[in-house]
Amino acid sequence: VETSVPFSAHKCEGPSRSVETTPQELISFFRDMALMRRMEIAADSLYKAKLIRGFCHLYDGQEAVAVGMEAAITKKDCIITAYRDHCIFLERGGTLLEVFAELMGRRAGCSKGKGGSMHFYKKDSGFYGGHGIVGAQVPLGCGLAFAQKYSKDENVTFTLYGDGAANQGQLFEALNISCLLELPAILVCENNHYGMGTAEWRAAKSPAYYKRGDYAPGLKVDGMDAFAVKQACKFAKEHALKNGPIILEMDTYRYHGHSMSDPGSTYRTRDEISGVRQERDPIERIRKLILGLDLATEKELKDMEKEVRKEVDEAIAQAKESPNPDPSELFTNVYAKGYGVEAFGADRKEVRAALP
Amino acid sequence: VETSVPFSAHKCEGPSRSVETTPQELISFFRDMALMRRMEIAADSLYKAKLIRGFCHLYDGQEAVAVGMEAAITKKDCIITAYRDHCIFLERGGTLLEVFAELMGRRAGCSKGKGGSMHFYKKDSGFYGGHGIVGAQVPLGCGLAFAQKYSKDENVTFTLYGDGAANQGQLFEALNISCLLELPAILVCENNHYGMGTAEWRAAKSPAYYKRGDYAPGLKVDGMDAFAVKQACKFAKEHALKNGPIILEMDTYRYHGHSMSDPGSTYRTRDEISGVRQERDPIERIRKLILGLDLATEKELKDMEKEVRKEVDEAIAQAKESPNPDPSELFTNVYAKGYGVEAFGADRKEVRAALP
Amino acid sequence: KEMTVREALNSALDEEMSADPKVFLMGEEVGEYQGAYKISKGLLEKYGPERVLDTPITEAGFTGIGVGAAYYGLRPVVEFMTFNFSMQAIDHIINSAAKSNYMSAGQISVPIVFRGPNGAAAGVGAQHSQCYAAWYASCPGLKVLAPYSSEDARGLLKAAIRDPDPVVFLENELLYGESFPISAEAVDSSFCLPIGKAKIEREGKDVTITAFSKMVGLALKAAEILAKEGISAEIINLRSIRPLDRATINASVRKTNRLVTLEEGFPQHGVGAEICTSVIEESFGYLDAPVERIAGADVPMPYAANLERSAVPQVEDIVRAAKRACYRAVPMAATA
Amino acid sequence: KEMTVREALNSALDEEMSADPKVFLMGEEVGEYQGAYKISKGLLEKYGPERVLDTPITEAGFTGIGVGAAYYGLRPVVEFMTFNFSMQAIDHIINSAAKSNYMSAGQISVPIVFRGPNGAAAGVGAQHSQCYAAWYASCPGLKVLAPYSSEDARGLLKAAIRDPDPVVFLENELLYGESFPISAEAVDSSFCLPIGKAKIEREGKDVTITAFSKMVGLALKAAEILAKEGISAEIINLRSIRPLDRATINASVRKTNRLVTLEEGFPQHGVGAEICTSVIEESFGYLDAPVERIAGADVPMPYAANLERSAVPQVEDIVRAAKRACYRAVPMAATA
Ligand SMILES: Cc1ncc(C[n+]2csc(CCOP(=O)(O)OP(=O)(O)O)c2C)c(N)n1
Ligand SMILES: Cc1ncc(C[n+]2csc(CCOP(=O)(O)OP(=O)(O)O)c2C)c(N)n1
Ligand SMILES: [Mg+2]
Ligand SMILES: [Mg+2]
Repeated sequence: VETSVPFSAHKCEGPSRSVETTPQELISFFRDMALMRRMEIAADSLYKAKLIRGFCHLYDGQEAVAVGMEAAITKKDCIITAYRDHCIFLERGGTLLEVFAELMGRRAGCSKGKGGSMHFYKKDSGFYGGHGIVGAQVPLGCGLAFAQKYSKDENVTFTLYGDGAANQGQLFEALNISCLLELPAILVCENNHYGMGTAEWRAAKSPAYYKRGDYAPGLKVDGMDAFAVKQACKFAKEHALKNGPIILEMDTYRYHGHSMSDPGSTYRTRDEISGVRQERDPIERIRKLILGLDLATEKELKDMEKEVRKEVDEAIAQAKESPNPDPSELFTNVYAKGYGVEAFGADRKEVRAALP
Repeated sequence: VETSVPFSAHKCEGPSRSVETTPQELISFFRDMALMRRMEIAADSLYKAKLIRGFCHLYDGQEAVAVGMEAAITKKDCIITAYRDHCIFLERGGTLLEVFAELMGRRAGCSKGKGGSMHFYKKDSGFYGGHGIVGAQVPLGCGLAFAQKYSKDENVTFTLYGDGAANQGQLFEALNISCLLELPAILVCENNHYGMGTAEWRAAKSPAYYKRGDYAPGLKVDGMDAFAVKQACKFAKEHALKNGPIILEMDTYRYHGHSMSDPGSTYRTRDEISGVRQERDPIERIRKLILGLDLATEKELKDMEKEVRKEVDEAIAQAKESPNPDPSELFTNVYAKGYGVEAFGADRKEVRAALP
Repeated sequence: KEMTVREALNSALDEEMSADPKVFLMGEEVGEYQGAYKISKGLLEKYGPERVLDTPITEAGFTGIGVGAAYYGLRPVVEFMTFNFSMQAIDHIINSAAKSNYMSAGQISVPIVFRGPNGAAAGVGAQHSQCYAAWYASCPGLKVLAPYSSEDARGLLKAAIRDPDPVVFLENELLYGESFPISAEAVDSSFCLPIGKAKIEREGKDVTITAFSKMVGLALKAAEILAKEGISAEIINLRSIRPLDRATINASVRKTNRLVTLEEGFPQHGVGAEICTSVIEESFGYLDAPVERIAGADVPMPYAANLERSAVPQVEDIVRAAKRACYRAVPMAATA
Repeated sequence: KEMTVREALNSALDEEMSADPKVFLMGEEVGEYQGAYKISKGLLEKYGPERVLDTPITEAGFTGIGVGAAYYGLRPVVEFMTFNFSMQAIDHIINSAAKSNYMSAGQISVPIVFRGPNGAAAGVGAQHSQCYAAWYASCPGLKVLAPYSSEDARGLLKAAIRDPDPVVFLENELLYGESFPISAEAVDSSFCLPIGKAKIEREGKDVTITAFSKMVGLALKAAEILAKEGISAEIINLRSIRPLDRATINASVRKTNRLVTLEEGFPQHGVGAEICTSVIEESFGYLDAPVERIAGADVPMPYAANLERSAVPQVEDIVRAAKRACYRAVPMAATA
């Protein structure tokens, strides 16, 4: 297939627009993205039903970045992202049950209910979270890449950050060090054009994020096209192993507000949102491709979506069954090695525990 | 006169190489720089005599930046710099007595002995210090520029920082904001090619500091040529008032080690240092110009240097006469308004004071 | 008359901006978005983008710019979306703001306010729940205020903006929507509270309970329960963590002879530890029981609701501690 | 045999790097320059630039990279040229390092050491003299160590590097050149000290003095003077600020019935306040006098030598406080 729009390259030769795929891949892209979409919509409902608390940042609209990236790499490559992390976790092999149980603060959650929406991890398949501080994950990701190179593992790290985060100074610090050390670090700017309520151009003098690395090469990618993402990530991985850091700017869009407290409609028009839905939706693009190539019928795809919906509903039901964390979990995992030291609850004469 | 080497410009049209001057200016450049040089050499001796303590960062070699900049601006323009601040203070109208008394921790010091070498200020002529944290002065300087624009004062702020500091993330953050707000902020990178013992290329993937602003214009200047500096600063001031931020990279050199604990010879060759002294010394350049134009004789210049030496010696003698700060000064200036609140010494039952 | 803390903060900002053209507000989403928690609602419209500045998400950069503007003589109010993010800019708060007046022997004063929600909210997890009261209040050169009620919020924020020194102003997200009765005096635009003075929220004679911010509300609830059991608790709303009002605290303890300290933050090196030590230093002989310290659990904030609840002080913790303090009238018994 | 603290730290680093290839050192000037204070002397030569990394002056960036490398399983030792500069990276220490193991329910442990000189040096002024012990030690998830002697330095640094959790390791520039006797056991490469345990540096029966880092030396000097006046002081070298060895401190106070806390940092919410409070909580009835707190003066560090001297604790301050504690045997007298 061809990518929808050409790549724009900065200080490098971009990859070709034609991407190889298989019928299975097309179908799995469709299915995976539909699952993500459904999962996030369900999280929205659970939030409104007050079963999810605090911050909750949804990923619907941006699914192509997750699936395209995963298709280009292996589980030995690392990924790290910010708080908008549900779908990346899923893509890395996490289960729906772990997602929903975590969101509801239950024992079966991927962080046993202790992390919450922003703090999902799956270290065994190279997913390092789930970080709540804007920009912090960028040096952390470069540190993963450092460790890969140090350990002579021939793998790379993809660090995802938003257009808002792209202005953070620590990004420039980490990029400079990564370039000096030629680390296999791929900086993926998910440009959904808003950082909370701030349009990119109001936060950045130069919103051409793929060029913001200055001396570091960059590539602008249609982040609504899973194949463009896949192609770019493949290219970036090769580049990074050979030459060090590269920036990928993914042009994408979040349908939801920034988090559940943001209606998402005061700083952008409804027309803008529905325009993207109609013309650039990542799932619809794949649906059209599949139908165009006669790989499945409309009905088959609809059935798949129904299946997906059922999966989600079942996971939610299961998650609801999962109990709250045991009260003793308050004092576990403070340290990997707690030396049995005494730690205190709010009333230290009433609640204390020896740290495991 | 002509500048020694052409300017290199980034995203702007640089100024012309020919600079206007007067005999008086030439002579005063010579005298001011000779005074600075002598002052720093004297500080070196005082340090070795243990009359100055702690950190002490000397400016000899970089004098042309201070005098050239001052010649292009007024005292309503602001300057802010790092810890290598003695000569900037002098240039802004501070006295030798204030310098030496501060260095020796005496009452007559510009900060009454409370600041020390790194913390000189002269707010009444627009000098805002004297900052010990690498890079911190860059946002601070942009804040001064913000205040100038906010107050509709038609002035600018020059923020000096080193090649080491040039990699600090907060610089990129402050520059972005300054560009968005079109602040009259001039970022002056004093590239003396080493940040402590680290050569510029070991600390920066791209040591072309005048280009590091990416979207912001920049100019590379021979920082050993006071006239090139003057021309660039004049140009930058005009530019900044009209268009906002600009970066000036001053190619300069420090003869001394980083601070008094650094011999300054482990990470660079003696040949390199003496080469710069012979070929690029900012004072010798002006001496040659003066002699070439017959504005003074060699003897007159030598006499001037003797005079300067005497001035310095006298100031030191005076500074030595200045008493230590009164013990009660321990508790002054903690706040501008202390509300008479009780503050404590090391033994609170023995020493306490009502804060003024 | 009632007013929410949000309205109190908003009106205080509004009045001080209108009184002094040098006052301006900067921070993330303070303008077009009207504030992440709507504290700055309407201000952009009223004062324009020169005085209500939306910044990029770059705390070190904009905080440094704010401090630099204060050097020049402006009076910036810097909003942190929450104080957790102030860590990215903490060097400017400590080294550039707090120490400049001293290092310059009074040349460079720094009239700036750093404000935003501090401490735990609800369900926001470990990285978004920290209380910074003890950290900032350890630093000479800073003043640190923490309002509880709407009156506090108005009076202290106005005092902070008018003060010539850097003030760290710690709000609480969960209080923003709470309504408090407010006096006619407190709604006047000249209203202002003194910095460094605590407020006795409720007089009592059996035990002193110190608290700040949201915890004052819990302490008041505990006092009601205690009253029913015949224990009369005196509740001190600290208002100012630095300067700390040692005089008021000690006077109260000398009267009640018992002390419970209450805070939401981590216990070690916390506000409670300082208050306990101040009382030991000044009123040791007056204490009839060991000081009781109630604080946040000594763990990162967990997300799950049941764990979160046990990580922050509850009314019953305070009641229990106060009772312990009261039943142990003889010091020796305390260590039995 | 004698060894300087510098040699102790250098040899500890060397041995741990040679024992575990996952250990590496990064920081400003740690390589070619051999360390700003020469702690890493010879290590670049021995282990090469892959394992001894000179970084640009960008603390947030390299600290984050260190933490990320620890996520992956390496064991970074991150040097801050001084801890004052750790403020630029403090978000990574607190939010990225300290809290990750908890937030991930144990998936992401963070075996990293943050080390460098902390607190006052000589004549370096307000921005370069702060003590960060209380701040870091308030944060669950971190361990905070502060060695005094060469034996401490070796044993604790080796323990820190081997520990699976983030450790903040607070050195003192003025101690680097000091020589201490060192036992044969302590020079063995297997030597290691337990984290969380204080050391009784000198036994005594009349008054307990707690201290850490450089202040332990002053306390020992004070003890000698006090001994001449018939007062027997027990000196506790805390070694570990978090976990704090409450058991050892309380046991000592239960014996001596008097306590002087000593630290160089700012007093408010300091280590002394915590120790005092711990003792009040656990041993209130044993105290025969108010706790005496000696700490840095509550002002930014002045440069002038005479002011600087009065801003940090001196031996005579300790002696005076200890005497006060001892002469006031009856609690009531304390408040006279
Ligand atoms: C250092 C810091 N400052 C502020 C915040 C509050 N905050 C959370 S997300 C966000 C917007 C980030 O926008 P962007 O980077 O574009 O990512 P997106 O949400 O669009 O995925 C802000 C301001 C934070 N978490 N951390
Ligand atoms: C944030 C921070 N990190 C480290 C230091 C220690 N330090 C002081 S000066 C310096 C080198 C700075 O070099 P450069 O910016 O080139 O300025 P120069 O000294 O050459 O004028 C370093 C590492 C510091 N003061 N602040
Ligand atoms: Mg965005
Ligand atoms: Mg330099």
